[in-house]
Amino acid sequence: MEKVLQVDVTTVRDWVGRIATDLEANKDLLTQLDSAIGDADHGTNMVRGFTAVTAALHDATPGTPGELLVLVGSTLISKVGGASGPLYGTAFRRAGKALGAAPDISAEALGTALAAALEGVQGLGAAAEGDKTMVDALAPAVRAYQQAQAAGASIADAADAAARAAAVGAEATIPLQALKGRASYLGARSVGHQDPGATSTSIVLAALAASLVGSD
Amino acid sequence: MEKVLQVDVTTVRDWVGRIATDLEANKDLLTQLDSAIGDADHGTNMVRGFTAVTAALHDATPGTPGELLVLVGSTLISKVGGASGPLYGTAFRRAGKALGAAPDISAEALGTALAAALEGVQGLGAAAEGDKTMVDALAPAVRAYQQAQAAGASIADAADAAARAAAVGAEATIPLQALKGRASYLGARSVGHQDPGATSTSIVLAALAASLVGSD
Amino acid sequence: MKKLINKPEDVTTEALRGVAAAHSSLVVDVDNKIISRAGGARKGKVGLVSGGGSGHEPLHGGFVGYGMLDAACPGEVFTSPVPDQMLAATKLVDGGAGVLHIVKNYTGDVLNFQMAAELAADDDIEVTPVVVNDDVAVQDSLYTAGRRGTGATVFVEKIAGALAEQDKELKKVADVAREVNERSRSFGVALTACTTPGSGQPGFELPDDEIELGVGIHGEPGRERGKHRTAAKIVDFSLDAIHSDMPLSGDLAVLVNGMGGTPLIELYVVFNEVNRVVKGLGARITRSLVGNYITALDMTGVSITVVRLTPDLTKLWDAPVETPALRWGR
Amino acid sequence: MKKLINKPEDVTTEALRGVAAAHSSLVVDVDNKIISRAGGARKGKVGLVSGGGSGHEPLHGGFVGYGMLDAACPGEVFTSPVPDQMLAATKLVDGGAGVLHIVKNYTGDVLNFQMAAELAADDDIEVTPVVVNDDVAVQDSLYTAGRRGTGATVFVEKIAGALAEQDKELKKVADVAREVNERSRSFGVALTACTTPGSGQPGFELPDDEIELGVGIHGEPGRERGKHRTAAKIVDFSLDAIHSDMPLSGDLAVLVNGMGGTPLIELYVVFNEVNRVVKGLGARITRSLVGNYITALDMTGVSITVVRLTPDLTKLWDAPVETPALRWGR
Ligand SMILES: Nc1ncnc2c1ncn2[C@@H]1O[C@H](COP(=O)(O)OP(=O)(O)O)[C@@H](O)[C@H]1O
Ligand SMILES: Nc1ncnc2c1ncn2[C@@H]1O[C@H](COP(=O)(O)OP(=O)(O)O)[C@@H](O)[C@H]1O
Ligand SMILES: [Mg+2]
Ligand SMILES: [Mg+2]
Ligand SMILES: [Mg+2]
Ligand SMILES: [Mg+2]
Repeated sequence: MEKVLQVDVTTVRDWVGRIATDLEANKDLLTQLDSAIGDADHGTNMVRGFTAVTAALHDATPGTPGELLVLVGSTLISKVGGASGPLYGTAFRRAGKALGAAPDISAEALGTALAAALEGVQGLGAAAEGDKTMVDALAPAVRAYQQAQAAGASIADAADAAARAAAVGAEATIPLQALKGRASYLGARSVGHQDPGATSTSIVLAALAASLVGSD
Repeated sequence: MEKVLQVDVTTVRDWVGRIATDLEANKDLLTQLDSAIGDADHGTNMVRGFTAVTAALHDATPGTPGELLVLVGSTLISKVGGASGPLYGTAFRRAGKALGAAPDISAEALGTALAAALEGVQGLGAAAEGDKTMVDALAPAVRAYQQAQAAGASIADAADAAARAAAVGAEATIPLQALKGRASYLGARSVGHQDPGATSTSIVLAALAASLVGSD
Repeated sequence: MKKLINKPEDVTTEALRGVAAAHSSLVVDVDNKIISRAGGARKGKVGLVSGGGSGHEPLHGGFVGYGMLDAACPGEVFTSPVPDQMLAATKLVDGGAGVLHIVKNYTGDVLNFQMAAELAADDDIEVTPVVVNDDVAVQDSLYTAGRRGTGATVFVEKIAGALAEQDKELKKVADVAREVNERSRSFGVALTACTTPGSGQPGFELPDDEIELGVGIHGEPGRERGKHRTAAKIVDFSLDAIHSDMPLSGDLAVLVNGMGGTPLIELYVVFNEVNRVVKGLGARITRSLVGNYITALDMTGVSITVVRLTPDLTKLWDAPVETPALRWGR
Repeated sequence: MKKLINKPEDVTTEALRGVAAAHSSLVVDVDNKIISRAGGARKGKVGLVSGGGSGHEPLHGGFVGYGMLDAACPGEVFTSPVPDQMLAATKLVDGGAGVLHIVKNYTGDVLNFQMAAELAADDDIEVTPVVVNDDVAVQDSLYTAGRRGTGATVFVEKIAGALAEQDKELKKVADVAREVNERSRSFGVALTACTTPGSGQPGFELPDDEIELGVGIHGEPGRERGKHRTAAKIVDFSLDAIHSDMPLSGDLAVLVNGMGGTPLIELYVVFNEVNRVVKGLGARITRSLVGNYITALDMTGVSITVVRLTPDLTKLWDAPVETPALRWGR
């Protein structure tokens, strides 16, 4: 018999912890990707951000998933800088705000939160899909999540679909020419490289799926 | 029957022309030697100097060997700079002055001129033999010349002896520790490298011997 | 990678401590990473705040002082600072007449300054941002993040700073800042890539006989790679890019800027070539800077910035300035 | 070798043309290679002439102007200038009160300046040479050419220049120059060697994990090679060499000087460490310079110069100066 887990503030804490670990493990990869078409700091930026997040979560004990994600977002805004700081910060803040004060996250609420994150990123950065940014991982992830969820999948399965779509989306940035962010300066020379921000987004969503394994 | 040549202003012109050609051919070697224990400019310095000398001799027609060598020396002082400029310049000027206004150079006069050159270099630079400088080529060359000449050798053979002694002296600088000039900053690390200035002195004296072949 | 540092993650903090120790005219808040003038805000004077990633020194901290910036916010190396820093700096320099944010056009700088401005508005501080985007190497179109801000920043900060010193209102100070930006163009060339302390690797690999034309100041590769060539040809190429975007005429200010690893003697060789081209176009250089003003760590290369002066801009440029990196008249 | 030049043999001449085009406060005699102040000699003022090989920019040409040098004679790259230049410069700046030759202690500079002084004496110009020899990396003994002149040159030129501006007689100006030299010590460290345009090769090969301690400013290797280490340890080593030669106490002026290829942010990290050590010794830094002042082309590395100040020297240091590379008070 499969044990169905509740998605609450502990799950979200676990997710954020996994993000921190996975980003640390992929720091050099992200920096290398950013070296090819950017300024070689995306790995450092993300790790600095989630190190600060870990410290903030050590000191604070947010009572709800929403509150926790707002704290994550605010911390990223305060500590990361660069393009990814405000964008990821806004994404987490918006997701957190969308979850409101509820103690648990339903499959539907998670879908709404992910959509809110995407809307936050696009509202701030004005990137469309295909511009070779984190949106190219986040947008298909949101779509895949919502499709799976509409088709009755569990929150775990929907999150898994989102993670897979994000990975596919990140890889699909390789042939694209960047139209936003630092990589756009390269024009046609940005083609042939995977976008660092899309890659970190894929890592964030893979961590989500891993934290939700077994949840209904 | 061997033809005995007179050593006059044409011979000295030939000598200076040979120096220019040989330094040009050895420019990179001299710079490499100076790179190891100095500042990598000795080849450039010497070539700049003798290019200027060639130009000066194109415009002027000194009537005597002495006048010609004084012109060479003054040109070197005006155009070379560095340590080697004043030292070589003084050497040639002193040699020229020692030759006075005579139209020809006797074997004895050449010995006196070489000795005057050495005295000029040591008066200015205060280097003793063994200090790993051009003196280590010039001093044994002067001695070898005078010994040969005292033993009744032709001017050609005495110059050849001087050139050989200079070459030996230059090579013998390899195991020495430099006590003068830029190489002295290296202390014990100057050991194991041939002195660039001693090397160019050996080139200058080889050119002299080549110009005097067949002279009595 | 060999650098004169302790740990890569401590570079910016320790450098700030060095700035604090070296310049008694500056106050350095090491924790919040704010460099400001000793003496604080002057009532009635518009405050000037700039900031951006570290690694471009003397930009921006070296331009804090009388007649130029009131505060600078250095981020991590090549990473724009965060809104908290900018907000704190904005509060610090506000003398009641509002604050000008001088923002180089990079997504990160723009977004973070935008957030800071929103937060400042909550505190009832009037903030006007001016975005500097002078780098003609980048096509300014819908298909890019727009032109980068580079060498013109020095002129914008100096000239707007001079006007602010006269207690002119925020709108006028912002207008002159925009005017300088509009009259400025830059183009950069790299001979070698730079290495950030964090990555330890050069940003790109450049063969021994190639150069990057249209390079940025963050080790971003340029718009095209080409064979290495003479200083004369590099200047021809660069000024051609500038002149075809903004025809050069009249009195010009020219900055020949070293990228950090370029010997000054080479910058003067380049300046000589710029002067040749400018004269050939019938224009003339009436103000100049030659040296390292906006760098990319240890990159070797040069950027050329040209400003079409007006008599008023020249006067503001000549006004007294007293900062670590630019000083005259006091 | 990639450099921003045209032909190696034209570098110094073209750079001089660049200097002429960039600085209207200077007069450049390109043929004779003399940089002097616009306006010429002032009657009754001691003239200050310095010079040395090129490749150390801004030294010396960047220090010509009010309150500092009257003229500079740049030689070829890393090659001391020739007596003709020095003589012409000496005549140019003589205002009847004699001329001070500021000579860095290198065989070439010393011999050429000596010849120039003899020629000037023939023209009835009183010349006093002052030899700068502050580099503690070299043993000052019978067994070397003596200590090299490095960073102290900047202080000697500035302070003697300030006194000369007060129309003090030649002996007093020479005395203060010697006093500054005697109270100054320097030590340099290279992370990489430099490449002259003429040779196209680095002066020495330095493995990726090694540094040269006690390096000179001409690409001469240092007194020992060691493993690369933190900025803190490099500063400890350097200041130890300085302090054991001249105990540091009281008020100090400190120059943290980039060798040409070192990012400014790293120089500030170094300055922070120097400040730490100086404080630990109970002394304090009251005047400072951080940047590229006496370089070795594209070498990466740093030299540290310490001057034990007196109230009089501090006053002269603070006096107005207006040169391309050092400017305050006007
Ligand atoms: N306008 C934008 N909208 C969405 N994402 C963007 C935008 N600009 C940049 N990004 C993302 O940010 C990533 C780079 O982040 P990072 O390297 O941390 O910042 P910076 O570019 O300032 O150095 C890019 O790979 C891209 O995915
Ligand atoms: N005091 C001295 N006496 C004699 N020769 C010297 C002295 N100092 C240096 N030299 C010679 O000069 C040579 C270097 O010349 P060069 O490289 O042209 O000048 P610099 O050392 O100024 O760069 C040395 O190899 C040495 O032979
Ligand atoms: Mg980046
Ligand atoms: Mg040499
Ligand atoms: Mg960045
Ligand atoms: Mg030399």
